[in-house]
Amino acid sequence: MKFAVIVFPGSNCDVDMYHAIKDELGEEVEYVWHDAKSLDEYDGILLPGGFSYGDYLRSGAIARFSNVMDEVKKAAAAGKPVLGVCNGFQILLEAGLLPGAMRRNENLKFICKTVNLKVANNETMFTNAYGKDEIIAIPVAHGEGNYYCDEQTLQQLVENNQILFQYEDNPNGSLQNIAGISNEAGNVLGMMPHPERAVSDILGSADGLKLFQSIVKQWREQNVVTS
Amino acid sequence: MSLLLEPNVEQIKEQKLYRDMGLTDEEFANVEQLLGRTPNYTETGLFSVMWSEHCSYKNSKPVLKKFPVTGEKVLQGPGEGAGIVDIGDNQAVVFKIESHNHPSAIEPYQGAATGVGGIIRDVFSMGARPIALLNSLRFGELTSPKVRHLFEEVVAGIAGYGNCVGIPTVGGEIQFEDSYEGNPLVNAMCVGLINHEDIQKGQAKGVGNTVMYVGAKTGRDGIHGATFASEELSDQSDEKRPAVQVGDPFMEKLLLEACLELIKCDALVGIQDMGAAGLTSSSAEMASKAGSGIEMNLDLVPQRETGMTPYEMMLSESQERMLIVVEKGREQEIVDIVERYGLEAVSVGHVTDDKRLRLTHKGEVVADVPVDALAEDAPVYHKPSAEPAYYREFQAQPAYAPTVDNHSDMLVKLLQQPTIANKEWVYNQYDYQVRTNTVVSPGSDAAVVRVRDTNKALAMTTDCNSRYLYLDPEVGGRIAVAEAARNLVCSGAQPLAITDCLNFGNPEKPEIFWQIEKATDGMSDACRQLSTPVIGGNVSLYNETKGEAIYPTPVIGMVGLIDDVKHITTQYAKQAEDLIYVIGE
Amino acid sequence: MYKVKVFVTLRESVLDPQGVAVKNSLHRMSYEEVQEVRIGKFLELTIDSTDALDERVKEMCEKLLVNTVIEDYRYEVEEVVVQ
Amino acid sequence: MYKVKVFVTLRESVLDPQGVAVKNSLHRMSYEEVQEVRIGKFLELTIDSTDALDERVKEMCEKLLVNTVIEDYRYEVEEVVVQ
Ligand SMILES: Nc1ncnc2c1ncn2[C@@H]1O[C@H](COP(=O)(O)OP(=O)(O)O)[C@@H](O)[C@H]1O
Repeated sequence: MKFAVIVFPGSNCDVDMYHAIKDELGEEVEYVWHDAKSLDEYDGILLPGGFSYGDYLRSGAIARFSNVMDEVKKAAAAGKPVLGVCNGFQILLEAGLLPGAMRRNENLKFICKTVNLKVANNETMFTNAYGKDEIIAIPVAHGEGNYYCDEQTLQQLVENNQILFQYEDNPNGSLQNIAGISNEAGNVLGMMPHPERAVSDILGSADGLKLFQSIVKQWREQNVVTS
Repeated sequence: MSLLLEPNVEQIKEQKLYRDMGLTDEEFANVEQLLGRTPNYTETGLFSVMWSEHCSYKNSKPVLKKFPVTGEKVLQGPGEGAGIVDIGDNQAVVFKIESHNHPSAIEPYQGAATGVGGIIRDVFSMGARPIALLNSLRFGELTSPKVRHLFEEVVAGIAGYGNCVGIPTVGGEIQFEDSYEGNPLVNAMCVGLINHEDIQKGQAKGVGNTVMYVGAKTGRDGIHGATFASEELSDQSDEKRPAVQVGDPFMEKLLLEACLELIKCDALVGIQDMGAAGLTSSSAEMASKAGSGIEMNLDLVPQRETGMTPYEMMLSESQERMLIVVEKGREQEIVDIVERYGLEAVSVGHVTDDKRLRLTHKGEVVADVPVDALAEDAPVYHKPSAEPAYYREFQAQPAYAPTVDNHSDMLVKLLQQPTIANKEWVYNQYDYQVRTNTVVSPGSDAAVVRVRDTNKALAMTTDCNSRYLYLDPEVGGRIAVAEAARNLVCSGAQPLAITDCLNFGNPEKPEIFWQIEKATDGMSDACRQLSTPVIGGNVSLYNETKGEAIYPTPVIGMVGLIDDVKHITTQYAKQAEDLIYVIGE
Repeated sequence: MYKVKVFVTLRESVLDPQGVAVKNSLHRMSYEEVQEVRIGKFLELTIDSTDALDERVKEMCEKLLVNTVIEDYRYEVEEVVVQ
Repeated sequence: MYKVKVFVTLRESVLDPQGVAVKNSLHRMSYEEVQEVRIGKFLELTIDSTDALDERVKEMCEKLLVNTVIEDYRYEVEEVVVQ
């Protein structure tokens, strides 16, 4: 499976994402610049964390207008897995690929620490390697991760099982302890915690690796190679 | 402000206007002698910033000479943007610490943020990839609302800048003590990694080569910041407020990536950050080190504001700018690389052979001075030194041993001291994990960052117990170095070298100069004993408010090498029933 | 030449943690008369054209400057005489 | 009851990296008529007293709401009729 890590000006977890895929997951991965014209050759799209365009105005607001975002939308519509982590999640929200918006953390401070998440739905292409309600330790590092949406949207998220990860001990004040949500079709995931920072024991946790393994597993099943 | 309002040569001299810029009467006379004439306004400005303590170390040079600066593994000692130590496999570690005390006292968020920005540029201008940030902070007691404000804003500023650039802030230290009430200390350290062949020098070599300006546009920010950093804080400091610069970490991130790509391009001859005293220090120092001269046309300098004068442009401390020297005829290669990152690279001048810094503006020569006069000929002062009365009193006192009735209570009380208490509130605001190499996060003795694709790791720490230094600067100086070394050893590392930031009061007071002398004696001694040479550092004097000096605070930044990540140790208790030993005296 | 001033505020129904924090600070400083604080953005655009000014400003706001999921906005246009 | 609107802007010569980033983005979106963008804060205070209103608002601004080192401000007062 071949992944693209999208690099926006100001992305800074691009390297982490790249190494997680290449060194720990053992799949193919390339950096793709924000002005790329096509993502056709990639099977999975990763939007990394960081401060695209300095996170000026609102996190993700400017990056969403990058050329490559049209291609990201195409990939999402084609059912390819699209994962946005942290700033990547914020960009997906601003781009309308996921519903809702981010507010500043309730305590108005940047928060970096490892938190426990509950896998609220383990029947998706991003979570199939986890157990139902499994508790996993994944780091967060953000200043604007306080997820918000209106009542109606929230109801839809709940009814369609689009809430994939919830905080055990909410660090930022997000609605319903939401840490990560998918789109209705289930192939676009946005999450504030950083699974790519939890991919080996030396980093303190390897719980994030299963998320990437889930993606690969599903992809392999759908693309059975007959040789 | 326009050219018309600038005082002329006679006015500068007769009204002693140079004094407002920080030059003394003797220094001004000295400048006149070096030039063979009276300097004009712009030229006076150039000398005033280059001869400030911040740029020239005129008061501290004699004591800095004592430091051991060489060692088998030292590839670059003091003098360049940052020092470099070999770590094997053709790799080296680059690091430096710097103060941003005065700007942080005036505008804590931006002061701290731009302090971080400056030290990052020092490291990547050497050609190194910054891999970690640390800091060392000193404030008054947290019972004062003003101190709490400073503390919160400084921490937010460090976080705001470092997090955005994407360099993990992995460690530091904080002390709360009355003497820092009006004059907080904000020292920032950056550690980078480099391959030997990528090491850059800030030199303007090759007559005819092009001088280019890269990065943010120049505005009227921080004019006289270097002089300001070399003066005592007073109530009037408020009036100097416009001297505060605003940082743009997003620009820094782009500049960082662009520069690391530039160093791979063999058209690049020299590169230096425009730090304190901006264009002046970068151009004069690059030329002086190479034994060359530089001529610049200031009309070509990218400007953010209209009507800027040569004086303002040369003294501006706008952030996120670099000066580079490029092989003549290959400018376009540089422009192409830099534009990919959305930045500007503009040719502003060329290298000459006459060892002069010549500036033109609107078709006129506005300054023409020898570069060595600026960069080398600053006066060096051997300040008088005197043992303070307080020290004699302390020495005369009998040794004191506290009696503790209830050890549990005492332990709880100690742990409640802000200086000793858990610092999670601080470091949880720093992204200490970005780049996924942080193996030991803040909270242990030293931070450990692995070197990807090798088995090696680097341990790093900042330390200084200034109370000890106040009581006995020589012993305290020794203790500071030893503590840093112990922190590294406890993490599994072999200490390599140190960088230091000498934060002291007004050196013109003999008692303060005595503290500086004694502290550096102690540090030098410990560095020799431990084979950890000093590969760079920074001096911040005049840390006083209303005549009261801070405690002597020479902050030590130390880096050590761990050969194998398997040997990393942390300070935490691992499991019940494990035995506890005390090693040493 | 026009100066367009855009005022962006959080929607009524959205909690404004920054506003709450500032209000609490003001109370601690004994400005107890302050009932509520809401914090928004104030943007000043200098625009050099008259063509469909209103329409284009609205577009800029709704596409980029404002996130209509959580924010409301209004703007004022002022003509500036260039010397 | 009063509504006090406070407009906080960066001082003229202070760098506004946020404004620059937004301007560049608007240009990429082909709103090239935008010459400059400056981004500041817009605060709405609801105040429940008349005593020395002006004086106290000024104090609040200078002590807390505005960083006078790098920012300027102005404010407007509006009386609100409480139903
Ligand atoms: N300003 C700071 N920035 C980042 N980490 C800090 C800071 N201050 C303290 N820490 C971290 O908190 C831990 C405890 O610090 P400190 O109380 O200074 O302990 P020690 O006496 O062992 O140096 C260390 O791991 C240190 O790196």
